[in-house]
Amino acid sequence: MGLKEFVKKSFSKSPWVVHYDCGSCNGCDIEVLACMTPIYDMERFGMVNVGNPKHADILIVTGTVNEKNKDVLKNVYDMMPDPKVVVAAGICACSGGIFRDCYNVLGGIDKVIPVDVYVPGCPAKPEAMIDGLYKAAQILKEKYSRKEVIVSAKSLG
Amino acid sequence: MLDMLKSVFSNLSRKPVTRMYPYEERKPFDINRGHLENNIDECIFCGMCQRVCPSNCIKVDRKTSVWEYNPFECVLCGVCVEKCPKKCLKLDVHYRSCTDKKYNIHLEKHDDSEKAGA
Amino acid sequence: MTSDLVLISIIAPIVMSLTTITIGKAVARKAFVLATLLIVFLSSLAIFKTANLPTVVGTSFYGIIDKLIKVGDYVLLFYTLYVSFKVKEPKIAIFSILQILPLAFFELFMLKEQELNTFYIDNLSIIMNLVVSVVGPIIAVYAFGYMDHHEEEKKLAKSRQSRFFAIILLFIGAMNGIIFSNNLMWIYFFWEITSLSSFLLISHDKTEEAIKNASKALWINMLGGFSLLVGIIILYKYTGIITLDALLKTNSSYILLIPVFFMVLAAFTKAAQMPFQSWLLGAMVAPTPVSALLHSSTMVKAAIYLILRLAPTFRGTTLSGFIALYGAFTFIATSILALSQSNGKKILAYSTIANLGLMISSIGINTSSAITAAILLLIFHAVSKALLFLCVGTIEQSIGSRDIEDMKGLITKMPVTTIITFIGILSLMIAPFGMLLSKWMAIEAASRNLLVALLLILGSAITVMYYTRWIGNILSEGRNSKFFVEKQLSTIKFALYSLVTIAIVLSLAVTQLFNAIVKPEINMLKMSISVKAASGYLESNLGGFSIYPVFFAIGLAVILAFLTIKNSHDIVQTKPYEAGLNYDDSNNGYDVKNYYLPSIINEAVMTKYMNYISFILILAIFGGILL
Amino acid sequence: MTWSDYLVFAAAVILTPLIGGLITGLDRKVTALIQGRYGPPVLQPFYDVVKLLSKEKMIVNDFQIFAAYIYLLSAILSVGFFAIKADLLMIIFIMSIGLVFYVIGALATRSPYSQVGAQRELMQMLAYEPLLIFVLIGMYYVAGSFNLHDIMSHGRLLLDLPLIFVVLSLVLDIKIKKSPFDFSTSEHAHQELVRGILTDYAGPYLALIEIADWYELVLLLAMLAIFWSQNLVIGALISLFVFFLDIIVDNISARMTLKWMLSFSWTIGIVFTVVNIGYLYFVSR
Amino acid sequence: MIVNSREVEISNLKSEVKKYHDGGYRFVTETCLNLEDKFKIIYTFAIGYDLENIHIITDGKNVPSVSDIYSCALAVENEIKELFGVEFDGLAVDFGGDFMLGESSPISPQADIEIIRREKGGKNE
Amino acid sequence: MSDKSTIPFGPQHPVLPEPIHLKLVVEDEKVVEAYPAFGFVHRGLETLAQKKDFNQMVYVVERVCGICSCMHGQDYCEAIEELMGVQVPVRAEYLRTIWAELHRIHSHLLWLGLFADAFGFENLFMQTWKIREKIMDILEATSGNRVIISVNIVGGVRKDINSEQAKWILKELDDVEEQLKDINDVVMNNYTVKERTVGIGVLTKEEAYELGATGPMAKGSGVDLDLRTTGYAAYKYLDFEPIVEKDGDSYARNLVRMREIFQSIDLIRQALSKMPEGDINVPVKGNPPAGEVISRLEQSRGEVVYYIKSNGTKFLDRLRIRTPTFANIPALLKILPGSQLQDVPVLILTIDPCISCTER
Repeated sequence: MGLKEFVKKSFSKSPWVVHYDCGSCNGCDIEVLACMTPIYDMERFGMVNVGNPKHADILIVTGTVNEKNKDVLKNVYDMMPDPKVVVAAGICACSGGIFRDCYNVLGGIDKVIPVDVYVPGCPAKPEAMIDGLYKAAQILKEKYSRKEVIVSAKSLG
Repeated sequence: MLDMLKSVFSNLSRKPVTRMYPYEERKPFDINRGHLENNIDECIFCGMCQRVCPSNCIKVDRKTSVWEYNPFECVLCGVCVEKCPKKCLKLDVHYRSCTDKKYNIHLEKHDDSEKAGA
Repeated sequence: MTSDLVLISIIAPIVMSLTTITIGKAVARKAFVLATLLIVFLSSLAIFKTANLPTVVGTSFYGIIDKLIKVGDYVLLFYTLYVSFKVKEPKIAIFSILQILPLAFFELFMLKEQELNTFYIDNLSIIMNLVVSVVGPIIAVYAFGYMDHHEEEKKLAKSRQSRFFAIILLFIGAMNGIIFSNNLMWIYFFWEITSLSSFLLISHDKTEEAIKNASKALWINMLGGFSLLVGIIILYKYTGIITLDALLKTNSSYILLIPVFFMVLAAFTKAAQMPFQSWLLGAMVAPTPVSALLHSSTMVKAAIYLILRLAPTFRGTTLSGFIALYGAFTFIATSILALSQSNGKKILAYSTIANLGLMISSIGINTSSAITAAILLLIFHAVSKALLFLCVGTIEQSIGSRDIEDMKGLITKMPVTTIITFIGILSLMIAPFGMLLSKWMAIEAASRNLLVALLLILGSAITVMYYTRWIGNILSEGRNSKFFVEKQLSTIKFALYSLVTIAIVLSLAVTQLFNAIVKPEINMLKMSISVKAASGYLESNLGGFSIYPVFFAIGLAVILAFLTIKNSHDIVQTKPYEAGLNYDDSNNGYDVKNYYLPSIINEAVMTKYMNYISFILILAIFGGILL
Repeated sequence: MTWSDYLVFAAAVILTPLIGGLITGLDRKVTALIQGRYGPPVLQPFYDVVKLLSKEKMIVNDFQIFAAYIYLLSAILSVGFFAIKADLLMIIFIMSIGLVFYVIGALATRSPYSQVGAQRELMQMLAYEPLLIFVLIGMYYVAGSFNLHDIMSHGRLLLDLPLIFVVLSLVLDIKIKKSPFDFSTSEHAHQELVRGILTDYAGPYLALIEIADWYELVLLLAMLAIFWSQNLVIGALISLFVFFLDIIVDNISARMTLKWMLSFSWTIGIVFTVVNIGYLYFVSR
Repeated sequence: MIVNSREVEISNLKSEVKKYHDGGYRFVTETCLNLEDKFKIIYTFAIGYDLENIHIITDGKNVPSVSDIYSCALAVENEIKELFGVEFDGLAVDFGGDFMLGESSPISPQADIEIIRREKGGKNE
Repeated sequence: MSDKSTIPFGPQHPVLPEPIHLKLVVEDEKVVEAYPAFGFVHRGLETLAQKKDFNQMVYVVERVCGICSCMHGQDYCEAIEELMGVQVPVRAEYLRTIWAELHRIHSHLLWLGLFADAFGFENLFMQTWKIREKIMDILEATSGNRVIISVNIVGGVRKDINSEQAKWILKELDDVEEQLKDINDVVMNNYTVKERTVGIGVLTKEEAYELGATGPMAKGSGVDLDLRTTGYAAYKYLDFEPIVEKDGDSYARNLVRMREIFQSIDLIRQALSKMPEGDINVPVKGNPPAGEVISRLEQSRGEVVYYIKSNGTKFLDRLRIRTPTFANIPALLKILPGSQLQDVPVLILTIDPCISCTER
């Protein structure tokens, strides 16, 4: 395995996760946390909940965006170094869910930041969450490869 | 300080409890509320599901015989299934898989097809 | 030849200082002072180059000078008596009288007139002389710019700079006097002059606080002078020795230890060791060049010089062991106290006392590598500390505060000074620099003495802590990281640049330094040399330290970092992580202060207890004579 | 230094991160097993670091880059010197250069977490740096030198310095930042300071620090191993066993308070050192 | 429990609440309701497991705050202030509109009528 | 030194998954003041009552908080039932009680895990959550969903527990109890855990009462308030004593919660054995009559208060929820000043915060 391949592989093997609860009802939060615990153990895929956007590759967001936390969400997203992937876990994060008619709710997080993976469910089951994160890891790898292509193209041109 | 040692050593001596999803899947419980399905052939477009849905994620158009459902808004409460007069709505035990694009489930009676659209 | 040069280095500044006081015009004064400094500097270089070491030389002017000094003693003491009434500090009067009476008795009834060799010159003198005549002039040059700004701030109607520079010059002359004199009475005289000039310079601003602190400094130093005088008298009474060369030739005996104890005690007061430390802290009200020159790099080093001189007389005694313990105790106690400070100058003051304690401790250990460590510490500390004081002075004049909390984000406001301060602090606390190298040597030398070693190690760890956070503060970038172009006066620039260069070059050339001047001194002390140095590698029988790889590594890191910053266009700058909330306006932003541990370290209470302990230790040193 | 010294130096510098990464990987796997989880693959730390290295270079402050490089280089240098059996005290001093810069790098950003973390790291350094030197003094009492070469020729330090060995194990526990000592950063970030001192390091610079940590980990383990330098395989086993004990302790205790750590480590350090050396002094001769 | 609350004049409110406080009652909550163009604020107290309610009718201005009697009323009064725009006099700590709503949230969203405009920027932190 | 630092805590913070913002003013590491800011979860779902009919609102109030969702639904349904004068079948009452107690167990275990994580005891976190999965399995097997189980409807419950399931539940509970005993031992006796909890965040009985604290927060301080003794749902048929500890520190609150878990296991066993056969719901016709009602019940975090005003249509006029965490916030702000920075997560978690409850 060449070095380049190893680097690419490492992106899919070591996606660090930061979880931001963006106004969720806790249902999805505890499922995200449950993914880290012995029964589901996401660390098998190298996923660690690092809690700090600056270290993270995957931002997993639960809950709806409201007027107050949209800036926070944007901040957290901006602080993540590229390549980065956003997972919207649960229907609230996807579309605002049952709360999308409330006065303080903007809707899904895609109103604020670009979303790469949508995980439906209310709340999304840990298995679904793992699927979503696994998919996110693949997207991460892809994004890295794509960036690499762009960079090498630049250096040629 | 040493109270935890018991669990440490019992865990070390045992196999990890981790369910090796996705390599091994556990059989879901049969009343799991996984995802909503509509057997459109039997649907009479009565609109009951639309009316009872707490999340307003189902839209039924009687005239054009269209049953539209947004899985990214559905809270999977199952009320529609209970209220469905024809029992054509069904909650499948498997959860809906993740996607990179949101879509609506758009079912029409004429051509029995499922179209994906944003 | 040598004796003439030495004479010039002593007399020239003193005479020039008397002239300076009469010059009112700023330009003329500056030129005059500069010329004097140049003389001092050149003469010291000449001594260094030409002197045949070690040597005891006489001069034909001995008689006149001796008479002058004898008269000078009384003039000085009566002046302090006068000062005592002026500042209403009875303690000064007590110690003045306590000195006048024995001095008169001693000189009238005991002391026999004899022609003595005037100067005692060896490598230690040369080292001290170089420190005084290199660091001293640099600081004086710095003071040109500093004092102008200082007086502008104070809005003085009439400039008092001529007095200021006169005292500085007087002081430099007196320092050279201490360093080269062979006659102990001369040393005593110059010693008292430094005390007095310290008083005059601390009280320079004539504020109430300044006068209060100055008189405190004076009485404590007078106590030291008294102790020194007592030591000399006892020495003369029992052995008839009045000169350094004679003292160093005698074999150590119990009877010698008593006067030595008193002289060492005098050194403790001058080095502001533990129960006497308050004067040095108070002295920080003086203009910063004074703090740099007198209270960190030279005058307090006179104390170290004295103890180093006396070291052979108490080698191997219990007294020596207690001196080591005492120094180590002062080192850790003042380090702990420094931990609780946020005032930059106070931190430096405490750290100065601590480092002096470290040197005293090394001298107390009294093995060849320990003495080497002490001498190296003396050199490196003088340069780095002077540099740091000057940096703080510059910073204070620019931002109006000497509090390290107010120095947050300094790098954006005054990048050049900050970088120099950064290097200055580094040179005091991390490894390839000379200070740490000497500390390494001191700890290895101390390792046989477990208690001393423990104290030194703990103290060093604390030192790292309070300096590190200071660096962190000055380097932290503000929210609006806009760099300003800094304007520095040319005198200030000269002083900072030259000192920082000296600090780095000396550290790089530590082996050469060691071979050139430290090794001969150790040789002269007839100690077996256990330290070898060659091509950046210092080796003792306990271990070895190579400097070049470390410098290489740091240099490599700097280059790598610069290359990364320069070459990559993909570096993204973000806001600091503040839990998702980032306030843009600084009023609402978060601000973290350093930890000063007020719950553990209460300066007043701690000082009280530490003073008791150190007092007991001094008693123990005295008891060490008997053992 | 001779040519063979250079070779050993280079070999140590190249091999150490591999060993350190593997040990870290094993640590994570064992921790997972203790917790009843399956855990990450053993090579996980390498994936992490390689990934971090190829991520976007994100900084708050240019100085961070400098700090990260110095931290790494000083760790490399200290390991290299260790490999050629130089003066241990010098090695510790060189190591502390890196630590100082590590702290300064964190203090230089305005993030409150990283600043508080840095303050805590300073306290932590205050707790373990002296102990590390105490250990060396203990070795000096036995071997009469600080040179690793002389110390290693002594053979079985463990028999003479059992308590000092405990002190060094304590240092290891503080140094690898596991419970009950994970104040300034924590492995899994679930503490009040997020990742504390590491909060504002990102991407490649975080990776550099991670690699430097491996170097330091290996250095400390090697220091434990030389307590049985007669047979270094046994020494290595002993040090790995200590490491395993640290993992267990991590898993059976909560994070303690800073003051507790300071008083605990200093008490243990001073008392054990004095008792051990006193024992050597009075009993052995 | 079906609510039968006793109406209290605004002027008597504090003395009534003080009576409850001195009688050993625990403060449970305040509830604000829209009442056409007025607001009704129900104060709920409990002793043991029994609840007692009183209410006031107000136009939303200068309602005396009970947070000096029951300091825990502070949170709920701040909330009512933000969500309904009812002004309280003598709030122990005024969060100034930063308690529940964000800068860009709708202003007094739960009120049918809008009395006061939330002032921006006047944070009391 | 009067230098004070300000440190943010949240909204994005790994210790506290939920977004709450505290601006802490600290001196060294001692917290001097704490200024909270809420609203990062504020959705305004109380106003949804005017948009969705009262039956649909059950599913909305369940999503006030995902942890004790079942009890929210139960309280809401009980309020509506009281307003409409509907008597639910006894079996439904029992079933509600069982699910409520299961939720209490899962909530307390979840809390214990997070709490352990807050003071850096990762292994304890993992072990608690491992046990918690068994409860989650029970919930999933009986209701069809893991977290938000949506079983309560106005007039009863939607799902039944058959005898086979009951047996399985009992077996699982035995297992859980067995494993919990070890955990309990750790929480009560481990030196490091005690060091971090004993004497930390002391709230006296008077303060707890005065500040209106509820649930384990109040019970840990010696305030004897447990709404289950008022005998709503099936509690009137069951035999239990409220759990009260006196010390008022974090440790006492731990003990309350730990003992409550065992109590809940016991209650479920009692309920399963006493549960009569019969209908699980009654049909509800018409709309709730005009009127106001307050309904309370004991959640895992304390007393929740539902205020409902109906105007006779199918849309409610006003729905207001006073959640337990909302009542505990003043107590939290009381115990924060004076603590150490490293105790802040411990203190925040000691009230078992549910921010989405608080802000709705």
